[in-house]
Amino acid sequence: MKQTNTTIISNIPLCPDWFELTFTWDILSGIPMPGQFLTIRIVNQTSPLLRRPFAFSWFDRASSQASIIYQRRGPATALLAGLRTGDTLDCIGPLGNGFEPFISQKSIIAVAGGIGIGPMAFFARTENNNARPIQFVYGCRTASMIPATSWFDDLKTIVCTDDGSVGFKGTTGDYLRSLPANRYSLYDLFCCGPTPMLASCARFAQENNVTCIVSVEQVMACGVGACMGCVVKTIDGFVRSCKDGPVFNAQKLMWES
Amino acid sequence: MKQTNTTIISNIPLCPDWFELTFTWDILSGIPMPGQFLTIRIVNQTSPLLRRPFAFSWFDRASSQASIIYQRRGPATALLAGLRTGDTLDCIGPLGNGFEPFISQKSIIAVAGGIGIGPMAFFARTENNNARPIQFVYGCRTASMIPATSWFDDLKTIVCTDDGSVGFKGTTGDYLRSLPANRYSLYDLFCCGPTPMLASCARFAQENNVTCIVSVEQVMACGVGACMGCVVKTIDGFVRSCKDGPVFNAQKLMWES
Amino acid sequence: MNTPDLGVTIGIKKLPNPVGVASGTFGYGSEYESLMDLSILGALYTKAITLLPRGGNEIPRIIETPSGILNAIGLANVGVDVFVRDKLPFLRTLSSPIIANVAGSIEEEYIAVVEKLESFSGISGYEINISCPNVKHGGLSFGTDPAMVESLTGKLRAKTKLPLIIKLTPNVTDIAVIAKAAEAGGADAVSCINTLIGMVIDTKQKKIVLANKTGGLSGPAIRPIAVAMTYKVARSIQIPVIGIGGIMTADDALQFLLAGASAIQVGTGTFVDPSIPKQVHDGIMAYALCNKLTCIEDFHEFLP
Amino acid sequence: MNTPDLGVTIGIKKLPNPVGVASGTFGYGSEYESLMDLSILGALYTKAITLLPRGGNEIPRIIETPSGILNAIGLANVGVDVFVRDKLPFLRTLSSPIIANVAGSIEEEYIAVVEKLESFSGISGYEINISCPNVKHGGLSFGTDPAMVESLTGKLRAKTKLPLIIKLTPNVTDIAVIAKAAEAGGADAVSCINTLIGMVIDTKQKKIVLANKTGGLSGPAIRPIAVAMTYKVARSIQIPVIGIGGIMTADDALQFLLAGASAIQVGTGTFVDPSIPKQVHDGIMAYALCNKLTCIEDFHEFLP
Ligand SMILES: Cc1cc2nc3c(=O)[nH]c(=O)nc-3n(C[C@H](O)[C@H](O)[C@H](O)COP(=O)(O)OP(=O)(O)OC[C@H]3O[C@@H](n4cnc5c(N)ncnc54)[C@H](O)[C@@H]3O)c2cc1C
Ligand SMILES: Cc1cc2nc3c(=O)[nH]c(=O)nc-3n(C[C@H](O)[C@H](O)[C@H](O)COP(=O)(O)OP(=O)(O)OC[C@H]3O[C@@H](n4cnc5c(N)ncnc54)[C@H](O)[C@@H]3O)c2cc1C
Ligand SMILES: Cc1cc2nc3c(=O)[nH]c(=O)nc-3n(C[C@H](O)[C@H](O)[C@H](O)COP(=O)(O)O)c2cc1C
Ligand SMILES: Cc1cc2nc3c(=O)[nH]c(=O)nc-3n(C[C@H](O)[C@H](O)[C@H](O)COP(=O)(O)O)c2cc1C
Ligand code: FES
Ligand code: FES
Repeated sequence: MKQTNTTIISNIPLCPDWFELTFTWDILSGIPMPGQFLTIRIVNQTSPLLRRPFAFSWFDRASSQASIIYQRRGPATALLAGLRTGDTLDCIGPLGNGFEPFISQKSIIAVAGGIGIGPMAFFARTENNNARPIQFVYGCRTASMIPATSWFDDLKTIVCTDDGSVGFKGTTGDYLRSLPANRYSLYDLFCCGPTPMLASCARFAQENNVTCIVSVEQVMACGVGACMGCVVKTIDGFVRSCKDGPVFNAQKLMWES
Repeated sequence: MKQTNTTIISNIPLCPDWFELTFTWDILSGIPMPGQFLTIRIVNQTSPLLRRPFAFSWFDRASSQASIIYQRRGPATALLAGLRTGDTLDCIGPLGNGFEPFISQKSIIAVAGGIGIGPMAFFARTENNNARPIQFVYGCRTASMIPATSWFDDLKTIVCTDDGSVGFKGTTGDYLRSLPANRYSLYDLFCCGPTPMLASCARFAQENNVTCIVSVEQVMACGVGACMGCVVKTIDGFVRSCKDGPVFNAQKLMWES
Repeated sequence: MNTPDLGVTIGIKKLPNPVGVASGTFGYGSEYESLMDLSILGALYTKAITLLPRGGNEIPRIIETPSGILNAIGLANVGVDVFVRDKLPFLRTLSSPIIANVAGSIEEEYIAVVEKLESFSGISGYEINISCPNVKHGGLSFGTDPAMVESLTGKLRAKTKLPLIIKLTPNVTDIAVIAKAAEAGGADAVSCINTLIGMVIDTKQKKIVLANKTGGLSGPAIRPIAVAMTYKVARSIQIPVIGIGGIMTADDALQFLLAGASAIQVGTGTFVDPSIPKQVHDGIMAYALCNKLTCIEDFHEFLP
Repeated sequence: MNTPDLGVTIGIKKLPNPVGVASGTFGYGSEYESLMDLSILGALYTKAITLLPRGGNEIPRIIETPSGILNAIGLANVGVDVFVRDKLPFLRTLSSPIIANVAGSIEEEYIAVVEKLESFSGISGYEINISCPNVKHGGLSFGTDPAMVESLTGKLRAKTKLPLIIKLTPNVTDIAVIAKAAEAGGADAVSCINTLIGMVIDTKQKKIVLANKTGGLSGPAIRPIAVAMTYKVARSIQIPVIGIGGIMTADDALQFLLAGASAIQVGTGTFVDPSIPKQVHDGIMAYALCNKLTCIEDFHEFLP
């Protein structure tokens, strides 16, 4: 993990308000793993102030290029969307613990909700080359929120839309529950997305005794484990999502009721 | 005077860190006069916060386009320098009192120091078409600070450089003092530039009984006369430079010793 | 659904809506006339009015800070007599309530200003700026001492039936104590907050930027402080609270209203964009409609 | 010209340079090891240490504000015993002085923590966080009452010869009064300032963002307030002042030094860019060289 100025290779819109940012990544800073993130200081000003965390959505070792997929939400991401090829980016990373595909014979279901697609696609595309079968489940509100990328070509993908405009109609949680119950024991779940989605997957997993690994999102101040600002409640008390996470076994987390 | 969103026509570098910004100007907001200014809100963020004042450097009635010449100094002007053709600009203006060429038989010497060139060139180029003979005196540190424009072609111009790299070697005040003393009574002075330059011109004018009109610069909060933040000390007490100025008769001002 | 009535009752008067413009940031109204529709204002708070004209502090008086500004205008104003003669006639032509912001160096000065203004029509109430130093008490700011606040409020109360609003200074250990003193003295409302004391130093020139050395910090930088104080004060007294500090958007204003304020003032925000008071006004109305809030009290139901 | 010696004497110790990292923003040092050269630090102030481990406040704990952040971490820390066992060994390996930031709910807790730490090597001094509520005095913050501050300082003074630094809270009417109480109690220095109380409300969800309701405001937004307080405190006491609040650049730090601080701390700035402490350090050195300042006292000669 290092602080470095990287150079933007491209900053491409994927669907309304979503962008894929690709930049140089020096492997001396460490090799980004799926589920790990970096923090970016977007402007040399006092507002927006804090660095912003984004999960890696890809790392290409050959070209030494890394990517994130981000959504324009507020001041920092609006500024990010204005950056162009050749601009520099103050980055710290790779940070946190990624999705470690623990030893298991089971197939993987990788569930991504909304902008959680970045780290999950990174994970799925990486695992896709390995022995364990993997199924990618992507949930979003409607068809227009499916990013224009080619990854889906390589992945066994189920798209779930809230409005049924394409694929399975319902949430990713609904989709999981729609699978034959006698097959639940064949899967390990990996999830990244909005908290209600994670909670739903975690509930599903607990009820059906399925291993469920989730990546959580908390507001971060330091991003490196120094401030205790980003903690989540676990059965062992508060732990830092930036340093001890953001990937946790869902069983360890205390889900709000 | 109105608040309007104008559209940038061009934003062109003139010399290192100096730019000429041209934008649409609706004459329903008022017709900008030399010496008047506008205030610009450069970003929809909280830092930099205040609108920034800039003097008009030109207004072209035919095309309904106005210009300013600005120097990149801090956060707001750095952001301004990043704007491009087609971007919109939140402007309030025209504000303040311009250089009113009061009735007089004398010739005009228009003295500009540094970035004071914008309003002074606007004044000189406007007066150039009128009956009174006008001489433009531009002072700067060195030859590279002479903006790449064509105005000088039309104006009778003396350039003064501190280092003598071009034109008269010395300040504009030195230049004025180098004129034959018996001709002082033939001139009216109009000045815009850094405070030490204005003070030097005012001293010259007072010592030699020459009328001297100056445009002053104070940090402004409201820019419209409401806050009393931008006052200057005059023989009548504090007056607002944004509303009662920025153009004053040098005689009225209390110059720091 | 009908337009909600977001009028705010303060003492014997009702402000037509909760959005005012803060003292010292709006002159005497005329400066912003060509930039905005003054009739949308729920209240216009004048620049401080003192007994005699005051020139204010030396210059420089203004410096920008991160997300804020520091000002040391001082009590630069024309004095009550010229105010009545030159400024009040224009203010009378406006449909919005005019609240006179009153300042002084001793109790008697505040009282004299209010007494003078009482004999003229066109003023809907008084906002008492107690951030001023009390020269009879070693320059200690009136607003930092509950006894001084209660005494001053009581004496002014005796002079007027119009809304009497005490404007609290945030530069105190416990603002609720001061708010209670104002309530005990008979105030109809409190304004919360005035500026925080700050300083900026020019390290190149090695001197303090403002001629007055310290200035008052305003703008978005102080908003979280102002919201916290509004929340606390609203839970300490029964009279209405007017929230002030760094309001730039309707969302900012709504924070104050949810925190317990019955009205708000836009100050520095007007400098940055004169359309902010109207944007805030419209945004509050839209929020009320969308959340089916029919009066200002409804905004206070959500937070503990 | 020789490199100026900008060491800072505090009680019986000398900090090698004026640039420290603030309590609560630097963990126990190890987190920033791979991001910066820890040896350039003039001091490393630990996260608050209490007698027993504390989990800290519920979440959310952090929200960004205009040019600042609001935090309600609480006194989340491992407790003095685990600190000594797990954290101190790493801190001992650093060349920079380690200042233990000590917190408690009653006087006895502060005393117990200092007593425990006294028996271990590796601590160069104590910074006493008096912003904590005194549960024996109805939760009133220790730091708002001069009598409590003088009493606490005196009792801690009796326990240690090491530098004793009282960290002042800005949420008071007159910070100089509190600084004088710390001096009277025997403090070797004061830190100025801790965070200001603030609140942010989520108007969409209609609830207070931080679980703790209020949080502490830090970052550039508060810098003008911190500089003004540093200026005032430095003119009220004889012991050194350590300036803190919104330092992002060497220029910011220099404002504090010119105002009368003998050292500074970078807090929120380190979150934003971990290279800031070094940039500040190098910038102060360059300024000293360029202005021919040979010691910290030379910085104090310029302002009245
Ligand atoms: C580990 C982690 C990985 C993330 N990965 C991605 C990603 O791959 N793609 C993506 O689009 N977004 C990702 N995010 C969220 C991203 O950080 C926020 O969208 C971004 O910070 C918004 O900043 P803003 O100024 O645009 O919006 P703001 O208006 O400031 O905030 C919008 C929302 O973003 C979140 N946010 C704001 N500040 C922070 C902060 N300092 N730390 C964390 N969250 C914050 C809050 O939920 C807030 O409500 C991730 C967050 C975390 C914690
Ligand atoms: C009436 C008037 C006319 C002006 N005309 C021009 C012009 O034609 N061309 C030009 O380049 N500049 C002009 N200026 C100066 C211009 O406003 C500043 O350069 C600009 O505000 C700098 O902003 P910044 O954020 O880039 O720099 P900052 O780092 O914020 O400030 C740099 C310097 O700019 C000045 N300044 C900063 N804020 C303000 C403010 N709110 N009001 C006034 N001055 C401020 C101060 O002197 C400050 O030291 C004029 C100023 C005034 C008052
Ligand atoms: C330039 C300026 C002048 C001010 N003058 C006064 C004044 O005369 N009387 C007063 O009570 N408050 C005065 N204030 C304080 C404001 O009314 C308001 O309380 C403060 O600025 C906080 O609000 P804001 O952050 O929206 O500006 C002044 C503020 C500014 C910025
Ligand atoms: C996340 C966070 C945690 C903090 N924890 C402590 C603490 O435990 N003890 C303490 O005395 N100050 C604590 N502080 C206050 C800082 O040490 C510092 O006084 C304050 O943040 C102002 O400085 P800054 O603006 O540079 O951050 C904390 C500040 C932050 C932002
Ligand atoms: S963000 Fe600071 S500990 Fe995680
Ligand atoms: S800037 Fe407000 S009166 Fe001139």
